Formats: sequence, structure tokens, C-alpha cells
Amino acid sequence: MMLTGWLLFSLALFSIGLYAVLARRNLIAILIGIELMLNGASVNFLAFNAYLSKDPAVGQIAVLFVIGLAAAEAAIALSIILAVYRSRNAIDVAGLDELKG
Amino acid sequence: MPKTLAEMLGSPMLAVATGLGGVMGLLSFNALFCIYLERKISAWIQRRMGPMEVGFHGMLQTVADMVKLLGKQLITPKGIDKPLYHLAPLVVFAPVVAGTSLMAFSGSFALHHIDLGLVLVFTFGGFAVLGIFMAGWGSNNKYALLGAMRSVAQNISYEIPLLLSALSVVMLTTSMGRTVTVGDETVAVQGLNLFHITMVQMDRNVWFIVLQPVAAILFFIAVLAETNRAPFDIPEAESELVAGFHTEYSGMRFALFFFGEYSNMLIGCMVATTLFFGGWSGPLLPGPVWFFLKSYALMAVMMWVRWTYPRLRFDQLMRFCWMVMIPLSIVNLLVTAFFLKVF
Amino acid sequence: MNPDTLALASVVAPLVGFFLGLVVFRKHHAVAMGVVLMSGAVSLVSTALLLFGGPAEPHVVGARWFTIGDVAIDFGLLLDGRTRIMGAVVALITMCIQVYSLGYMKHDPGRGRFFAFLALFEWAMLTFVFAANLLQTFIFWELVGLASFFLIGFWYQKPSAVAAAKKAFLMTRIGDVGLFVGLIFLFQSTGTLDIQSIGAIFDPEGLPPAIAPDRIEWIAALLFIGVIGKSAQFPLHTWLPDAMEGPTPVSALLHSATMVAAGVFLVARFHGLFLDAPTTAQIMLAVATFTALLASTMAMVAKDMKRVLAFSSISQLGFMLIGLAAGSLFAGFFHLTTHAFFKALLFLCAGAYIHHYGTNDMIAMGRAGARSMRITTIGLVVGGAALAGIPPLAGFFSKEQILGALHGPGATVFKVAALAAAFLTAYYSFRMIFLLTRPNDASAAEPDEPAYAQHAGDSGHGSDDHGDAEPWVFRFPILLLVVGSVGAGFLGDRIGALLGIEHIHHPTFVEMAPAIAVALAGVVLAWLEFGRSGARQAGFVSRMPALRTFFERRWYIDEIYERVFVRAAVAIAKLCYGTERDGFDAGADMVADGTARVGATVARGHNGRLQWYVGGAIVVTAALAFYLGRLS
Amino acid sequence: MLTAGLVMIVAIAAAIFAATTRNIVHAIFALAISLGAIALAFLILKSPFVAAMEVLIYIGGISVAMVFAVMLSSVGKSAPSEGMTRRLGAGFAAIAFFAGVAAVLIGADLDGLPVPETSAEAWSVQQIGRDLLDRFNVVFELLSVVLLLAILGAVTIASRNDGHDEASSGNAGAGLGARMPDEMRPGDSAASVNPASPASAAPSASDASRSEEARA
Repeated sequence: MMLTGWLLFSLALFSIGLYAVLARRNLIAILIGIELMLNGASVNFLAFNAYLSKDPAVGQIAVLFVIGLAAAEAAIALSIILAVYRSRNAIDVAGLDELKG
Repeated sequence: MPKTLAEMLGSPMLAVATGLGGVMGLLSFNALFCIYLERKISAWIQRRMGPMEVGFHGMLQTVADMVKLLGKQLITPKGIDKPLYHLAPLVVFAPVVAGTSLMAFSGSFALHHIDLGLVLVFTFGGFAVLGIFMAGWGSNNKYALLGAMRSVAQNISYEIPLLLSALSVVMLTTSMGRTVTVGDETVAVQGLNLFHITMVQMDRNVWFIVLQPVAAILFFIAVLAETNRAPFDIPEAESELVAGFHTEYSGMRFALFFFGEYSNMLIGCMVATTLFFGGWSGPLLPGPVWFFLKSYALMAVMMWVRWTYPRLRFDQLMRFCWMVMIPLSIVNLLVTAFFLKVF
Repeated sequence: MNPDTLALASVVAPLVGFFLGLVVFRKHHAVAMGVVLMSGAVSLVSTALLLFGGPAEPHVVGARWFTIGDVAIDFGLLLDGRTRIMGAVVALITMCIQVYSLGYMKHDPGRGRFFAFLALFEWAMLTFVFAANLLQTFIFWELVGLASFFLIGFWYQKPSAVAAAKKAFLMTRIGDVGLFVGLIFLFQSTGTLDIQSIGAIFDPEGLPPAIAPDRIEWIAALLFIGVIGKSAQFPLHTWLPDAMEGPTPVSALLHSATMVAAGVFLVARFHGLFLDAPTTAQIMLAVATFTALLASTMAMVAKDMKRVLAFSSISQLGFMLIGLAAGSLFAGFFHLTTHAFFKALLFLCAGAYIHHYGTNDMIAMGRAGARSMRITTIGLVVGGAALAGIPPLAGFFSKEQILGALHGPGATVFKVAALAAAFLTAYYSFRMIFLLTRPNDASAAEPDEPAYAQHAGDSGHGSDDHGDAEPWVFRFPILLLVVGSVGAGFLGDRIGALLGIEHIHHPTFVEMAPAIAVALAGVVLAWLEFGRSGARQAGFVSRMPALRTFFERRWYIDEIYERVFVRAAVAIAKLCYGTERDGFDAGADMVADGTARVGATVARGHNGRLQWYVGGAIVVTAALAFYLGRLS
Repeated sequence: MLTAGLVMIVAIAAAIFAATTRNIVHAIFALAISLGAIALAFLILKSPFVAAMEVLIYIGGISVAMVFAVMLSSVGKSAPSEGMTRRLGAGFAAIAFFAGVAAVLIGADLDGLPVPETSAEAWSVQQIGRDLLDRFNVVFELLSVVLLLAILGAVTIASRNDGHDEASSGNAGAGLGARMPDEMRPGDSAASVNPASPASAAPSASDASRSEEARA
């Protein structure tokens, strides 16, 4: 039961993050959604790691990598957000569709 | 290895209650004592007497001030972001309590015994930044906001040399590591364990300040900046920003920030003591006494620095961190690693 | 001289002339014209030498072109009587016309190109005439058509010229289909492409060929369709009058010795085949007779001199085919030769008048004093008399041979019709002569347009240079052809010898009497109506306006074609167009539009908003998850 | 078990709040709470080091950087409102995803799988460190390169077009370092203020004593 519970928990986090990514117009809110999704994935890693892994260091390392990547991603994303804000004085994604087909 | 409170008391719940009470008491006493100490030191430096009226040499002055603060009206400004405004003092204060509980006061006694002690101390330190932000943002006051921003920028900048200089000590302890027998199994004690750090120094009969002088100085400066102490008190530079992020706080809420600040100082000094000054080790006197003696000595140095050095400008402060301290701490780390590899 | 060299020289020279004139010296008209004239001279000399000193036996100059299976395709020049006579005639007429064109096209901005096309035409025609096999025959038959297309449409700025060129090209193309199919059948039946071999198979004096007679009929009929197209026989004759839109030298060239003669020459070439197909020969006879009469009636009422000559060409081609269809190679061929002379002569005279007076209208030219152009008038009278069949001019002898060939059972009808056509020929010839030479104040005839109306004439140049109406470049060819028109009739024996016919029937006076009678009757009638002083200059047809209109409108054949074929073609084209537009094109459009619309729809999804993309991906993932969940 | 459930509820509730609230600062703090709860979940899942790193980097670093971005971009407290269709669509997608994957998860019956034997040594921080620098050293190096590039990229992007304004947020491994602009720019909520000239901020002893009085 517990493993499935953890996995459902991680799935819930992921879905909530997904909702934020899909629904929100504020770039920072979208970034929040992404972080939630990443954490959902991390919980998933650690849940499997705790219950099914013969080599529990591996799962933790994977999560550490996720965290490190999330840090890099956040740094880039935030600086992009700032650049976007500087160029158009808003961080609303609604206007950010110059690459539309 | 030291016994934990839970092991001594036999009940985790009781241990939590006792530990919390103890830590709160310690921090309260610390705050009262530090304010008194600060007043006295500033007075001595300025060739004044300082508080003299209440109690012997004014020793009860801060207690009286505390009573006054408790009695003060809690002013809640208009237009605030309520949850943030109200939660901010707690968010600043709570990690301090948690951090204090991790300290290695003695070789025979501990509130917790966690391998990751050092990491957790820094972790809780990171928490406080968020509290400062909440205060600055929630106050709906431009001075508070500016102060918070400065504070946060400063905090996260100086966190880097802080961690890097601590890391060089951790490298030393790990390579000088030893195994400890707990019960019937042998555990490799980790470099991140505060007790272990102290014990390594005791084993070797050397304080790490001798082996890592640069790291010690960097660490101390970083602690000064982290606690927003002069000469790094730009966030609450009175001449510019009234009182920084806690401008809008009054009464007991303000007291909590005040508590937090002095507690942070104490934690910084205690970690510095553990890392560089041999922790609880010392002749004759029991471990905790040595520990607090060393910590408060460092505290006194911090006050001394505060009242003798002028405040830096903000850009000077940031430049000092990024141009001097971070490169220095990285070089120090590399040199440490080099010597560890060679010898 | 070696006949091989001469034959090659006669054929290659015009090609070189064409190439140099069109490609190398196009911008240098004088050089181009000189080169073409020289090439024409070389051809003329070569063919003349071949004619008079050629090998007695048929001879092939050629080389293997390629081999398919066991069929060898030779590319060669066949030298026998027919080709030698025809080649010499073609070269002579072409030479005359080239010289004439020096004056006629003097000021035309495209004269270099014109001469180059003349050279192309000569090359195509000579090679067609000398062709040694069927494939070559067909290729150069088509090249003749192509060259005529270029020449008729020479003034491509004139819409009517372009239309006429298209019409000539397309009408002859209809016949060419028949010719092509016929040639394929012929090849299939005989197994050879070699003309000599085919001639041997269908030797009129040898055994009947081992080919099913109805097959021979089919082949002959199909070839005859080609001839109908090329030689402007009913019902494909309508292109020829329109081809008068080209410069007059072109008309002279096309309608005397080359283009239209190609069809008759083809029949002469495969005469043995047609003799073996009696039914087709009868059809051919009927068609030719009818055409001869038909065109004569049209010529009777036309005021445009070139049109009169054009109708007369159709009519005379009919006569040639009558002779051939009646079984007399000599008669047809003889008439082909003589006709080349006098018809070229007439056209050159017409050109001279037209050039000077700037109109095609005979009445207008006559009133303006056409008589004063003496040499031209002599040419006109001689040519017209030859055409009319007045003895002892060329046309008399050859026409007499044709009428003489019509004998035997069932030929009486054709003979009467041919005599009628001969009568009409004499009538319209002299009508033309009298209209030009004897204008009179009492004339009721009204010109369609006054003289000098088109200052440029049909040559398209300015009118200030008409000082000398008959320059030497006009007079010389005209005089040369006058001599030919007078003398050609006496060459019958020689031509017959060259054709390999030992015995030529020389008709007696009694036999000749009806032909002479009808010709003289036609002349007399023309005199009464047009020539005498105070003549009303209105033909007897004018008394029957309906008939006159009928003739003037060319029997409404063009209208019928317009109604039946053009409208049918347009209807079919519209149907095809509709099918194309509403069917294929619309279908293609639908595919394209559908693609575009799908693309637009997809592009709308491609809206630059990452959230949409993520959402889409997630929904798909969710669906996949449901699917997997259902599986497990 | 109870603790785990509590932690999950807190994490999910905070996450839902973070994902739905229009107040972006609240969203960030809710995210911090959610991340804290998740760190506790990591602790329950026997990964204290990861939990510590989670707090240190996510709460101490990323959340703070986000707040910083909010303040620098002056977007104010409320984000632009999302349309109902948008929210419904996203909600549908999210719920569909949740339901689909949950169906697979529940159908998979993972709880019956045997838990392998592991030693305490395998769970220790030492083991993580050893694996990190040994088995996964390539990945570790790659990650360090990624972080370096992220720092450079962030600095480049944030300081482009505008040499003077060097606001940037960079991450240096353990924590996030953000360089403040030389002259602080007031946020949206703070009305435009002419920042005191830094030179005039030179402190003096009297200033300090006055401030001391003010504090006391």
C-alpha cells in the first residue's frame, strides 16, 4: 500500500504542477508548476528507491541530479523571465507567441 | 558518541518538549544577555558606562526593556499582506530554534545526533532568508521591501563563502576521519557531523583555525554578513532604510526578529567554535562551559567589530563578497584539497 | 560530275544556307540573303546537272542511319526520274522566287530571316523529294509543313497571318495523321521502309503484290488522307486560301512547286500502290474532280488576285490528282511540272502588281493602270493562257493528257466534270486578265478597296520606293518563267522518258477538240463579260445572286466547318476544360486546399504557446495511460 | 504512516494553493511550504541528505530567486487572471493525466513486490558521496558543467542590452547567489523612491548609536 500511496502522491504533485503549467499565464507561476512536477518526479524516485531498490544510493543520487538541474533550470528561467520583463514590461505568456506557425 | 536527549529521557515526546523548552530558554537568555553585552561593549568602546541603573551594573536593563516590549501595542499597518506579515517573524525565528538544537554542546550530551548536522544548520539558515522576504514584502513598505531585498541578496551571496570555507574543514575531518563503535556495530563517522568535527580536533590536539586560518577568517566574515551585523548591516541601515525589513514591526513581533538576529549570531558563533576552535574541548572545565565560553568570546568579537568598523556601501559589500571572499574560499578549498592529496 | 556529290550538294546547300542565314548572319541581312541565294544556286545547278546528266538507272545515295531489330533505316537520296524532275523544278522555282524576293522583300526588317526560311523550305522539300525511305519521307513531309508554317506566319505581327499559319499547320496535320498511320500500315505490310523496294512490290507492270487487296485499299486511303491535307483537296482545302496571308513569294513557292505539290508527288511516288487500290483510286478521282470544280467556282467570283490564284491552285491540284487517279502517272506528273511554271509565274506577276499598287483587288489594280507594267502583263497573259489551256502553252498539253487519261467505263461523268472545270479555268483566268488589262468606264464591278490603299502592300514596308515598278529582280524571274510556261509543254516526251514510260499517247486533234473548245468558250465568255469595250465586268454568276454569294462564301464550307467542326471542337474543348477545371483541377485544388486547410488548422494549433503543446502531449499521454491501464 | 499521510496532505494542499492562487508571492511561499513538506517526505523515505539538499536548494535558493524575480519584475501581487476555459482545459488535462496514470499505478499492484535487503551502509551519506564521485562521476561532471553554463547563461541573459543594470541570478552549487543592482530599484508595491545615494550612506558612530537607541 505504501509504495502505491507514495506514487499517487508524486503523481498528484505532478498533476498539480501540470495544471499550473497549463493554466497559468504568469511565467513565474509556470515555473512553480515546473518545480512541482520535478518534485513529483523526485518523490517517485525516492519512493521506488526506498521500497524496491537494492542499491538505495542510486535513487538519492538521481534526485540530487534532479535538484541540481532544477537549480540550473530555475536560474536560467528566472533570468529569461527578467529579460522578457525588461523587453516587454510583462511576464504574461499570452503575448509570447512570436514563434507561432 | 554523545547520548541524545531522547536516550537519556527515554521518551521522544518528553525529549522534544524538554529540548524545545531548553533551546527557547537558552535563546531567550542569549538575547537578553547579548543586548546587555552589546550595550556594555559599545559603551566601553565609546568610553561610556552603558546601562547602570537597573540591577547590578544595569544587568536587569534588558529584562525591563523586554517587559516594555511585551506591553507595547501590536501595530498592524494597513495594506499589508496579512499571512506573510504575520508569519514572517515565525519563519525567521523557527529555523533558529531548530538550528540551535543541532549544536554539539558536549561530548556526552546532545539534543539530536544527526550525521548531517552541519548541512542542516546551513539549511535552516537558508530558511531565514525566506522569512526576511516575507517580512519585507508583507509590510507593504518600500523601506521594508528594499531592506528585504538587500538582505536577501546579501544573505545568499555570503552563503557561498560560508559554505565553501566550512567545506574545507569538512574535507579535513573526512580525511582525518575515524570509526566509532556504537553498540555492536562500527560506524564511520561523517565529516558533516558536528560532534565528529570536534572530536577530530580533540584527537589531533589541534584547532582547525591553525590548519585553516583563511577559512576561519572567511567564515567569520561571512557569519557577520549573514547575520546582518555591521559593517554589513546595509539591510537595516538606519540612515537609509529606517529599520530595513522589520520597519513595520513593533512590540513582540519586533522582539522576535530581534531574538532571531541574536540567535543567529549565537548559532554562527557556535558553528564557528565547533569548526575552528575545538568545540567543547578544553581543560578542567566541563565541555558545555568551554563551548559557550568560546562562543560568547566570538560574539564579543562580533560586537567589537560592529562598533569599531564603518558600514560598507552596498555595492562595496557585494563586490567584496564576489570579488574577494568567494575566490579566496575557492582557492582555499583547492589548496586544502591539494595538501590533503599530497600528504 | 559524280551524281552522289551533286545530290548531296543540292540537299546540303540549302541547309547550310538556312543555318548561316538564321543563326550566324541573322543581323546581317545582306549577307544572309547572299548566302541563301548562293545555296539556292548551288542546288539549282546540282539538280539541273542531275536532271540532264543523272544516272540512267535509279540510284541511292545514302548511309545506314540505325537498325531496329532486322529493320535497317537508311537515310538516303533516291535518284530516279521522278525525283530528278521534281528536284530540278523545285530548285528552279525556288531560285526564281529567291531572286524575286530580293526586290519584293527589299525593305522588310526580317528579310534575312525570310531568306533563311526559304532555304529551310527548299532543304525540306528537296530532301522530301529525294527521300529514299518512308521514315525520311514522313520527317521531311512534316518539315515542309513546319517551314510553310514559318513562312505563312512570317509577318507574325499580323493576327490574320498567325491565324492562317496555324490553320495551315493544323489542317495539314489532320491529313498527316492519316499519312502516318498509312505509312505504318505500309511498313507493316511490306516489311520495309525502302521506297525502291516498295515501288518494286507495287510494280504496275509486275504481278499483283502478295498483300490482301483491302489492306492495300486501306493503306492507299490513309495515304490519300495525307494528300488531301497537304494538297488542299476537298474537304481539307480551306487552309490554302488563307495561306495567302504570307508574303506573295511564299504563296508562289507554296502553291506552285513545293508544299502543295508534295501531296501530288507522294501519290506519284507510290503510284503503283494506288493503281493496286482501284476503289481508293475511284474515291480519289471523285474527290479530285469535285475539288477542281469547286475551286474553279470560287475563283470565278473572287476579286482578290491572290485568292483567285489560290483557288486555281486547288483546282489544278485536283486536275493532277485526276490524272494520277485515272491511272496516268505521266499526265499527273506532267501537269505538276507545267503547273509549277505557270502558277509560279502568275504569283510573281500578282506579287509585282500588289507590290506596286498596294492592294490585292484586281479591279482596283486594273483601274490604276496595271497594263503599264509591261513585263508583268506579258507574264500575266502568258501564265493565264497557260492556266486556261490555250495551245500551245504548257497548260494545254498537260491538261490534255489528263483529259485523255479519263477514258473507259464510268469515266464519262468525270470527263464532263473535268471539262466543265477546264471551261471555268479558262473563264476565270481570262476574267483575271481582262480585269487587270482592260478596265473600262462602264464597268459595274466595284473594287473592295482602292489602289494604294495599303501603302505598305502586304510587304509591310513604306510606299515611297515605288519608283521602278518592275525592277530587274522582278523581270528576270518572270521572263524566265514565261519561257518555262511556253516551253514546258513540249518537254512531255522527255519527262515521259525520265519517268520510264516508253509510249506516250499523243492525242489527235479530234481528241483535243473538246478541251480546246471549252477553253476557247471560256475565253470568249470572259471576253464578252469582261474584255470587250463597255463590258459590265460582272460575271454571269452575278445574275444569280444566291449562287454568286454561295461561290463567294466558298460554298459555305468554312462556315460549315465553323459550325460543325470548330463548334464541336470547342464543345469538346469546353467539355474537356470543364472536366479539367471542375474535375481534375478542382480535385487537385481540393487536395491542395485541403492540405492548406489542414495546414492552417495545424498551424493554428502551432500557436507559439508552449502550454498548448504541453497540454496536447499530456492529453495524449493520459489517453495512452488509460489504454495501458485497460491492458493490464 | 500517520506522519507520512500528514506530510502528503500538507504538500498537496500547499501545492494546490501554489498552483491556483492569483497572488504570485503567495504562490511562491506556498511552494516553499510544499517543498518543505516534500523534504519531510524525503526524510520519511530514508533520504535525509536529499531532504537537506531539497530544503537548501529549493527553499533557500530557488524560492528565494523566484521572489527576487517577482520583485525585480514588479509584476505586483496579482497575476493576470486566467480565463475559465483555460483553467477548465488545464484542469481537465491534469485530471485526465492523473486518472490515467493512477489507473495504471493501481492496476500494476506494486505493493506486492518484495523489498530487497539493504544494509545501513548502503543508505549512508558516504555511500552517496562515493557513488557520486565514482560510479556517476561523468554525470556529476556533466552536472557541474550544466550549472556553470547556467550561471553564465543567466548572467548573460539577465545583463544583456543593459550594461549598467547587472541584475542577475546565478546558482553556485549550494546556494543561489544573486547580485543586486548597484542602485536598488523600487518594486511595484513600493512607490517610486529616489534611493539614497550610496555615498551618503557612509555610517558613522553617531549614526550607529542612534540606531541602537532606536532599537532599544
